[in-house]
Amino acid sequence: MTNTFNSVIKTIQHAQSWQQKYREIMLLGKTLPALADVLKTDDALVPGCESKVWMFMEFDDSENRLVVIGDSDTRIVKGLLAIILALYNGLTPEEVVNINAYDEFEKLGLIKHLSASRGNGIKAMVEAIQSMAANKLN
Amino acid sequence: MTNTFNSVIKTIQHAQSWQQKYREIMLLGKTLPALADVLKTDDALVPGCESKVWMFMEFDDSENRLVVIGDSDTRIVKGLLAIILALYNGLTPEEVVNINAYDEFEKLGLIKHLSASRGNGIKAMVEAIQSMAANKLN
Amino acid sequence: MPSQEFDITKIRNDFPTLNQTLNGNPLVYLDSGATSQKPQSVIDATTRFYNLSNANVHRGRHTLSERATEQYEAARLKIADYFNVKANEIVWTKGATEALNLLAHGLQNQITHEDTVLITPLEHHANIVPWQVLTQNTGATLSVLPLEQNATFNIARCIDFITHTKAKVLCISQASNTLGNITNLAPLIAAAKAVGTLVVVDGAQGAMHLRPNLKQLGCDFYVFSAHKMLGPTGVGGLYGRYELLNALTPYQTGGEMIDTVTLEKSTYRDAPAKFETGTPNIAGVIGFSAAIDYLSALNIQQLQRYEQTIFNYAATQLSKIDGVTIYSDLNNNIGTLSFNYKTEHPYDLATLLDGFGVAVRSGHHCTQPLMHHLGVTGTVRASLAFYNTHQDVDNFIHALKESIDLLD
Amino acid sequence: MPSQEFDITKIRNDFPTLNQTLNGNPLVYLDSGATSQKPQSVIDATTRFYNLSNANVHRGRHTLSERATEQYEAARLKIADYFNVKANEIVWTKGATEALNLLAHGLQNQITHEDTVLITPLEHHANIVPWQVLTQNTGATLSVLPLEQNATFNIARCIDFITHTKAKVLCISQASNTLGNITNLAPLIAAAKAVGTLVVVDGAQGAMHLRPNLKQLGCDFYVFSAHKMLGPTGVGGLYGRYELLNALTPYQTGGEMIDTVTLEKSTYRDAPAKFETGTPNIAGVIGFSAAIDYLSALNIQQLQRYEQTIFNYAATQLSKIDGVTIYSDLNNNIGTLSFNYKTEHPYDLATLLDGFGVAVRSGHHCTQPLMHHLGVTGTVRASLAFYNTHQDVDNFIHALKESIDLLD
Ligand SMILES: Cc1ncc(COP(=O)(O)O)c(C=O)c1O
Ligand SMILES: Cc1ncc(COP(=O)(O)O)c(C=O)c1O
Repeated sequence: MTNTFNSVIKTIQHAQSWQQKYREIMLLGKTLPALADVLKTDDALVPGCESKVWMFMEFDDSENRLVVIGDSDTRIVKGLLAIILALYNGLTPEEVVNINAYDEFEKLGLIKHLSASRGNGIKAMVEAIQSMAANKLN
Repeated sequence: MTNTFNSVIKTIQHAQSWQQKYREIMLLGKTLPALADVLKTDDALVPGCESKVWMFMEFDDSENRLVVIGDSDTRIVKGLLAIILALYNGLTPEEVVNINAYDEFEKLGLIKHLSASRGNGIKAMVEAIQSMAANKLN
Repeated sequence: MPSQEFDITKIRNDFPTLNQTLNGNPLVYLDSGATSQKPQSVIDATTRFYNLSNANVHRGRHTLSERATEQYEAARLKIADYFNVKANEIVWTKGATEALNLLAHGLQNQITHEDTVLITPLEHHANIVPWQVLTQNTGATLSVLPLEQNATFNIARCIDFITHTKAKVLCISQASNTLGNITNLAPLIAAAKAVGTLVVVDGAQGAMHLRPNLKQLGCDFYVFSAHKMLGPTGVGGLYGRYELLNALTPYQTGGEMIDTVTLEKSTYRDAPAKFETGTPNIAGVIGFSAAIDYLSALNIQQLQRYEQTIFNYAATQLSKIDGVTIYSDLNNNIGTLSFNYKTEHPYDLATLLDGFGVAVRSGHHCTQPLMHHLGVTGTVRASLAFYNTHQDVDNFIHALKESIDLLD
Repeated sequence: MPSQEFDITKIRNDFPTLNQTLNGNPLVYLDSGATSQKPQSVIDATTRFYNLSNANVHRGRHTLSERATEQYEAARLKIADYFNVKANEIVWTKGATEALNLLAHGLQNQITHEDTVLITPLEHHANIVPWQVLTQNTGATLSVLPLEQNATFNIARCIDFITHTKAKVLCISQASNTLGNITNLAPLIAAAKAVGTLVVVDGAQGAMHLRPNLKQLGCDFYVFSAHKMLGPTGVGGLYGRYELLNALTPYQTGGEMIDTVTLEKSTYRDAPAKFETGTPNIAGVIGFSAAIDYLSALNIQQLQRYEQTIFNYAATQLSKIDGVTIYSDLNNNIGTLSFNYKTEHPYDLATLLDGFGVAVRSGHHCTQPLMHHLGVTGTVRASLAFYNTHQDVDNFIHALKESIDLLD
């Protein structure tokens, strides 16, 4: 688990109320640099979401570590995206497959945002990251 | 109400059990002369029934009284048909429209055989008789 | 005072779902445009059916099947009475969407590449896509009635358009699901009839709030969904003027809708049977019957007056919030407020409102062309029904202000 | 003894409908081929949904909608597990009939006038008429697999026929609704696959009694109805091998199944979404979820052994009655006895049996071609399920003898 992620966990877990939690999530989202507009193409869109989520990912050639960048047009989803990025960025494929985003979101009390019903793109993103890592390992 | 019908009522109303009632109905059916096979055409079929019911009807030219004949390939429906014939045959259009087969079947404890769900043709027959009589009166 | 003659306390108690708390807050259900809540009597009717009469319909000579069939057909008569049409003019479907598909398919043989099908820009996708498919398949033209910038119809302009277009069919909703705007149908139907245009009315939103007398309205077809009128999910219907209905090409084929089947060829029964193949949603239809009983027992004038009162109250309160843009027509509305707050994403607002126990909808509401017309990608939609209270409105406005605070 | 390991007393208590008297006699429900009875847990699941989570699915950001969606999608996973397929290979429909129509429509663009569609003479009308419509629309040939005089398939002869026909699609039922005969599908599917024929299996009758492992069975498509497998009315489904499923032309169009809609053009989502437009039967699907739980908790070997035991018992008793002709294959059967007594009309027998509280079906059972094949206009059908008892069989046989007495 990266340091970034640990500090993210702390702020969110220390939230006194659900309002506070959402506030922290949205603040987190603000720390995420906006994607340049030219990168916000339809191809980069995670499909089937009410909110727009753009994402790019790869394992860098030299170190084989995950690089994910992304953006969203909603504040809450962007904050959740920041959590995912903090969770997985910089990890090797082996490390990625060993991290279960569902467990982490459960701990943070955010599990419903990873549910089938949300359709916010976060779930689709996690699945895309996991399957890319799994492919790397095969 | 004709005499035939009154005697029909009596036998059925005196039935000691539902078995007895069906036995009487089927006996009644047997008293009905079979239609000649040449008359059992598809055109004469009452549509949409599980049992086949053939029927012909008219108001005779001289006396303007109803003449209905019919047959069925099932015994119970043929018996019910006999009741309908006893109820309406020989009546003028005025008399026909004043006789409510539902009430009569209710009294006989046979109302379910006139229900929408039965699809045995008896209901359709009653409706055809009533509408022919109503047309005569207009 | 309308709220006195209309016994809202009693009504609230009839709807078990409404009496719950979410996250410590009382549930404020403002999503009746998506689906209505169900009174206890509807839930009970379904349970009773399964407990006592569960059987397939139309085909059985046994008591259970007879009970089921009687109740099933009684429901048809009931909804026909509700709309003031004949029972054999009602076809059961699984919902408004299926009814529209049945229609678009059923008209296919009556439409050529010279014909025009007329829709409007504020239709639900269910009243757009089937007509796109129909016009693609037949080579007919899909044409669009003009909508003013504020998403209302200019009736004179529309009459003109209808008169000149001489479309084969006009497909138009009685009320917009996104905005709640009520369409002034009477003059449009008259104009359409004058040039021989068939009129299909999407009544998904209107059927409960406006309780239309269809014979008087004069449309040729009308579709509705039970789940938006207190009834169960998986039930809806199509009304069609009998001769027109019976002239439609059958949609789904199979058992029950046929007269005879040989391996070479089948012949079909008359409407409504020929459109109802397969085992229907028997429990759903019987539950819907109880819903119609419930609605019919409510005085429609009182109900509408009450709905207008809370709608006006909500609209006034909402308008007072700085930064809120309302897209709904506040003068002719079934009780729906579509809005945005500044440039905030509807998703964020809806998520935060949910934290306060307030259920609203966000997004394009299956009306992407309307969103395009309004120049937005989505809205927040609060849709009211007669079981909502002034307290609901207060809670909603309070929660909205709090949510805005969180965002600002 | 099978009836010891299978706790029939407990099971009977789970089905409230079965515990009633009709006309003074205990209800003997022998019409499960038409629709099954529902366990209390299914009725309760529906009630619970309406009481706690009633909301529309997929579109809502609020708690009720999330609860509804979670339960709705969990049901998809559950039925997929039951059949050993993937959740995205299951499309919800209103029943088997709609699933077959969806398929016949969906394959339309893949079929030309040079192709053949192969059906069998014992199919339900739902697995005949849609294929007639498809072949009429495309100019393709409708061909019929040979059936022996006793209404069983000679497998070698059928394999030969399949191999030579090289049909585009073979449409065949897993078990006959009229006779209960189980089709020996494995060799037929293998033969079809060998010549590139797609196989559509009508599982309406097989899905509960035979609990097929579809991956193992190897068919390409499979349809089922929830109401015949302890579930609510108005729900069913289509399984399709994913690539084949996703390649089907969409059937119904409207909301939810689209990706984008402009007034000119719409684009569709991937399967299963693109086949599920409009508000689905949410309560029905959630009730069905409880039905699958109920079925899955029963040991399938025990269940089948029990069903076979009462079936054999009933068949033996029925065969002993002079003048009875049985049409069912007694060696491979899901538990259905189709028969006639001398030349008596099935309608009369069924009506009299009902007087004794025995619910059977009479008529052509939506299989007119099969009736023609058998040379009859109808039969009486007694169809058993695992909740029937030896006492039920005794009561049925007794009532049948009494009915015959009334007729003789
Ligand atoms: C073999 C078979 N196929 C199809 C169907 C049609 O099922 P449903 O009426 O549920 O659509 C049935 C039901 O009677 C059946 O038994
Ligand atoms: C105006 C309108 N038309 C059609 C529909 C489709 O109804 P259903 O989803 O019940 O088929 C809806 C429901 O959202 C609607 O609001």
